[in-house]
Amino acid sequence: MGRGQRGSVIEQLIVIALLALLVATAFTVVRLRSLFATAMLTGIYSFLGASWMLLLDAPDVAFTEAAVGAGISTVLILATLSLTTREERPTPFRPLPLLVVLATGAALLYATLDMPHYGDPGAPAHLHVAPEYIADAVPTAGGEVVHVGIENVVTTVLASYRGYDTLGETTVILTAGIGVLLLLRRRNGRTGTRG
Amino acid sequence: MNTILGLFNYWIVIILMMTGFYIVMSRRNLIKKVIGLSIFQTSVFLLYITMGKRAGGTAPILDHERFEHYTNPLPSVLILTAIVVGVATTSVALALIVRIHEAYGTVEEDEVRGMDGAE
Amino acid sequence: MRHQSILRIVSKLLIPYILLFALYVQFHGDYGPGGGFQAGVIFAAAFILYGLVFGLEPARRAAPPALIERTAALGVLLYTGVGVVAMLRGGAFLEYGALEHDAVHGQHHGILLVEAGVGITVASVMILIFFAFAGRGQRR
Amino acid sequence: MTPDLALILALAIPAGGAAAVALLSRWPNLREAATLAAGGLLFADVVYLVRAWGAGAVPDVEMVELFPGLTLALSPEPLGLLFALIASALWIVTSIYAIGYMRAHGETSLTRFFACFAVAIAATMGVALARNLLTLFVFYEVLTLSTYPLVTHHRTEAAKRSGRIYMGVLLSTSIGMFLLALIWTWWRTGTLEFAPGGILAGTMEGREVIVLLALFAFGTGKAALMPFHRWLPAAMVAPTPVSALLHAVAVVKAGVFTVLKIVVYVFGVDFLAAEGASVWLTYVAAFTLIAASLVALTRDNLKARLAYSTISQLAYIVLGAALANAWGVIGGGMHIAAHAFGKITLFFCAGAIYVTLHKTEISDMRGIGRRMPVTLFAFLIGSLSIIGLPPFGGAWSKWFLALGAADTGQWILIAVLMISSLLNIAYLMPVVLYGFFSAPDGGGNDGWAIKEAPLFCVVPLCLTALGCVVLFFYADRIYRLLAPIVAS
Amino acid sequence: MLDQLPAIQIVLPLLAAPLCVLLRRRIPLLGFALLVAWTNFGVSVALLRQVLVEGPIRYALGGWAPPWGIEYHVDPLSGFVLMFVSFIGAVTLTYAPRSIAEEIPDDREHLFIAAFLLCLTGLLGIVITGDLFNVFVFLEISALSSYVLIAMGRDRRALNAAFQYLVLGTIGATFILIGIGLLYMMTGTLNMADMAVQLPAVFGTRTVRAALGFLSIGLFIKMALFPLHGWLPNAYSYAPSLVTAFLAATATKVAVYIMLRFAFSVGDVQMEFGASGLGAIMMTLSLIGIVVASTVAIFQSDVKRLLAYSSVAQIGYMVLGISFGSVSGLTATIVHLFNHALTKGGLFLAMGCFAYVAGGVRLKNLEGIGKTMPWTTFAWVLGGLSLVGVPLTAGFVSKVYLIRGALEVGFWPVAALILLSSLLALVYVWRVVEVAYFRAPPDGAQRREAPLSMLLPTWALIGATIVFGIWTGASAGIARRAAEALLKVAP
Repeated sequence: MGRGQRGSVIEQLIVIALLALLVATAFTVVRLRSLFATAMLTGIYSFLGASWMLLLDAPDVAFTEAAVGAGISTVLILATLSLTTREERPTPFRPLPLLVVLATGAALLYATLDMPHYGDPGAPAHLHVAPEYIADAVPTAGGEVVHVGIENVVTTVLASYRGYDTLGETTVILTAGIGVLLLLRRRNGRTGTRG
Repeated sequence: MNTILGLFNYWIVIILMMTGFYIVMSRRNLIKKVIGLSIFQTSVFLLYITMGKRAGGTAPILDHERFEHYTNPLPSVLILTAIVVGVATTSVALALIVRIHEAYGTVEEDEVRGMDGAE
Repeated sequence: MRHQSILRIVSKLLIPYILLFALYVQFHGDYGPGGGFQAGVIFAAAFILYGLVFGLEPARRAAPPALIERTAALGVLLYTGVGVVAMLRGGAFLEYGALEHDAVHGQHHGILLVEAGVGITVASVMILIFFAFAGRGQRR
Repeated sequence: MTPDLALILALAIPAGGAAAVALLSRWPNLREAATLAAGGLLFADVVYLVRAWGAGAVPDVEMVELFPGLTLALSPEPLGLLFALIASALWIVTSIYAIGYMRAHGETSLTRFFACFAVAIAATMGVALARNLLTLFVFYEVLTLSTYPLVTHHRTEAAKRSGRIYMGVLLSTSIGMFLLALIWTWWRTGTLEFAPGGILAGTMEGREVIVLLALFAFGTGKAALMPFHRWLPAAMVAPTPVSALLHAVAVVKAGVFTVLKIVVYVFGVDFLAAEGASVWLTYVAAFTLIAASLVALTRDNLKARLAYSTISQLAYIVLGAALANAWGVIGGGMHIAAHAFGKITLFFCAGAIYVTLHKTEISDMRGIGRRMPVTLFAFLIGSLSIIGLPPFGGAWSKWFLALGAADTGQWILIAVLMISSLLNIAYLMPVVLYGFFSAPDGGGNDGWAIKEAPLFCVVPLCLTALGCVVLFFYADRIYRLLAPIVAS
Repeated sequence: MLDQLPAIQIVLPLLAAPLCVLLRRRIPLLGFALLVAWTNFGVSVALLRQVLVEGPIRYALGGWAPPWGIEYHVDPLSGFVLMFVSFIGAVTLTYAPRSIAEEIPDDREHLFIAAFLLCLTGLLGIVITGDLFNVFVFLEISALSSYVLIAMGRDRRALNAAFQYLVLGTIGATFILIGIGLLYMMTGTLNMADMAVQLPAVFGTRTVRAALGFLSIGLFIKMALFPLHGWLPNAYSYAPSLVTAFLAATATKVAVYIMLRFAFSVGDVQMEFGASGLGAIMMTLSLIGIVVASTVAIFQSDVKRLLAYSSVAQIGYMVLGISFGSVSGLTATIVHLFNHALTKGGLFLAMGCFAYVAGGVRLKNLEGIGKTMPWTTFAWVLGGLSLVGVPLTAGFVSKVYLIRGALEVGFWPVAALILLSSLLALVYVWRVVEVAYFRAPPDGAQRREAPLSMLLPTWALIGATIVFGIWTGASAGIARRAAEALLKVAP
């Protein structure tokens, strides 16, 4: 991995450390029964993930993941805990879930076997659509090429080339807001639940 | 060897994904399920970001004097959207859990089932 | 949240800077990492902090839910609105180039507005969700 | 009036009748008048159609295309015209009878009754005049659905149970087998249009033909071939007019009529004969014929006995079809007419006896002949016609069927026909004999006083009894009508 | 104007939803929502017409050429689905006012309507888009809103049902996300049309196979194909009536639509159904599902639940049609999408009327309902007959095509099973009919129909099932064209 001129040994060591930590955190979450601790660990997990994303040249995502995963979600989970319970009851081990998960994992491993290698510059993903984004030379439907001239390509793609996706994303957020209000808002006492 | 180096990261990511998936599938505590979901999704995000990395590339913030190769911006964009979707789902899920706790007094799936069965 | 005067003072000092930082992130998106979504989250974080430290009621007074609910909607409306305006000016939906004579300028302003829309909605929704959860806790 | 219009009216009149009945529900007399009017108009219309056809006109109406190349379309042919004629004629009589019966009997919710009745008739017309198999199937199903409310008219537990059997058998056979066979035919031949000489010849052979025929024969549950006959006795919970018209004429005849049509216009008589694919069916029919008669013997309830008699008589017609030769088909066609008149008379009588003396069991009917001579005399005529003695309609049809059987050289079938006629005597005559020649139980003067059913009931049953005789003398007309279909 | 139709189709409800949040007062709110919904239906009809007359439409969003930008792609199939989804949306919304007033706290009606419109937007967005990732985004819009809508049911079990659906649904969505990611990895594009070009080169690869696997499983969950239907019965049973009606008629159908898209527009049928054996799997699952679900339905005492299981069975029919991979099979699937949407929508709306008047939808609530609510009950019976597949109902049309498809590929037993299952349907429909007509209504129950604003929409859908059982040129005709377009065979 990182077989490029910039991939220094230190960076590789850091990455390995990060991955190890990620795995460790995930496994701990499986085992822990204190939901409070789990919530914290989830935050940490997101944070570690974010740091790795930073190393993978995705600062925007890293930034967001940190803000959302480590920030918002954690706060929300804690809020929920304060409204419900802090302890998870022990669940007896049942084989079926494990089997399903192993099967899925096997399928994914199988999938990796024909993948372009990590960082491979010859991967289709780097050759087909992305180059025009990076060259800031994307043709319009009319055919002429427009140079938007914004340094952060991610912003351009996000807001313009795939702006429609982002509109969808914003709508999802609004949906979530409406949903939470529908579920949790309390006024004139009617919460619409009935046993 | 080359293969192993080339796919090592993916395998780690797969392990992470499956851990999250396992939590969702196996745990009976609703909050724990949600936590599992968010770990599952976060790991999928990692999968995307990993596939976006281009060896010898840099973050896609154009500066053609200094860099010639950039990492693929598209996965980042997709994942930015996906993260938002993720947090949206989580918040709705948690809101549901709060309501379930109010209605049943528990957030353990089995107990909830039991009460419904009793009705 | 009781007898923690240091916390109160610190956050009093902190919150304005967080808001400022949020605005920075909002408009810095063109040059470096950042953009509407991150900005919105940070902006919301400031309010959430305020709520956590000074209690729900003051926070509610600072950001009345009824208003926030509307701004959340307004964000999406702004985003869609930009797209519709582009349509009215003869372009495709969300074709910012059609917003002005010069396609590139159109793009820049379009992106600016759209990011603003995202920021507004995200911030408002985050605050709303926080209020909803906290409010649920308060009356039990 | 053009023949095409007449064709549409054949469906529109009863359908309109149903609508009128529904609208006039507040004014019973007007409502019943509407039914009668519809009946009269329909009969006139069908007669016009028959004449037009005789004059060489071949009306043809396409309603709507359901599937590529498959339209709902009407176009008459002899068999269908005959069936339509019988059904429409008997509808008038039955309506008169029904008015008398239902009122004398203080039945409720008559609007639903008469409306559904009219719809059922409309469906029957659709079956009779269908131009292709799809149309026939569609109206066949409509007939099933529209008769369900009539069968379960009383809304009792018994009605519910019988309704289940009725619906269950008829729908599951038609959807489970008929539909499959239909789609299969469509897929094989690319069409479902009835054609003289059939459409299947050359598209399949050997076992496939047999299987397809089996699907059609058993899929036509209304033909009441054993083991799919249970619905018919079950349907006897219905008020007698229903049993009379629908379960002696419209519905059951729609079944056997379908079988005849399929044999003649889908398989083609010659094709079937050549493939020898219908031999097994003759045996099934023969078995049903005997078995049903034997069961009839054991039934003391008059309507039940008549029901089983119907099953065995239907088997005659299926047999005729299965013989796959001209005589068989003509015999079958004629038997549709003969049995219709005979059996409806018997049901009318049963109903008349029920409304006046409230007797349902044959063993209770000692001496009723003294009290209801007219009714019982009609019953005698009907029975003789069913048994197949001259000078009654039944004689001819059985004669032709015998000819057909002889034609195939299967003497056993002739034997079967003979035996079954004897059985007919055995299960029909007792009623008459008890009625006339044994003293009514309970005695007493009132036991001897003449007490016929209301006029509305008596007149119809006399008419139909008369019909049995008329059929004997005008059989040649029917013969000439039917001859062309097997001329090829 | 006309060339903007595709965008208008989505933008209209998308704008309306936030506006509903702003405009809180009941009357204007409902009026506005209704106006939007019906206009939207009008747009979809115009769009469909345009497609049928002038051929497929492609609309580049943001003016960026695909594959760099996102594009709408409207062909006969998507046009058809758009049309009936927006139709159902409009009808159910017309039905809404009374049943909302009954079931939703009035300080949240505006939010409820907004969520409803968002759900509609999501479904339409899925159908119209020509971009894989965009499918995921709008899938989540519709999913998220439907979780909430379901949770608004009166019974507390609605909450649990919604949560179960959320967990399963999110797993499904994540699987789809993985699938899309793997495909992107191998082709470098997200545009469906472009991917159809790129895919053959890498089709044999294990990565692509796995991708198909993940997509399929994700979609199976979303469309509630047996045995991944676990979420559906509870969700349908406890959701508010009109939500059930709307989702039952649209959500799963749209999932089937995506399946069609992925299998035929993006992928290559022969390769997928041949190499990966996907066809065989789908056929087996759907057949088992049809029989099992129909059987389970027979033993339900809650009629909403009964219908829910019948939905699982009906999904089986659609998937079965896909698995034939022939024109007849696809025609059956596509026309059944439409026919079943009408039928189930109508049936569930009728259930809503029952619930509104009789206060419940268990069999004991429906005793003698045929006398007290003759019109609603009759509508229900007609719908039931359409489920069974009786001639002159829409259900018959789909069934005939399906059986024909089965015979064409020589699958005898399959044809037999389909017919057997329609007999099972007859049984569970008849159970209700008998309760409705042969039991005596509870004492003191006098004749009382549901309000007209609920009865008319119900009849609109049930009437439609009859109309399209007779006038099949419109439904089956278009379906056939769509099928031929998917299989790229000349009509």
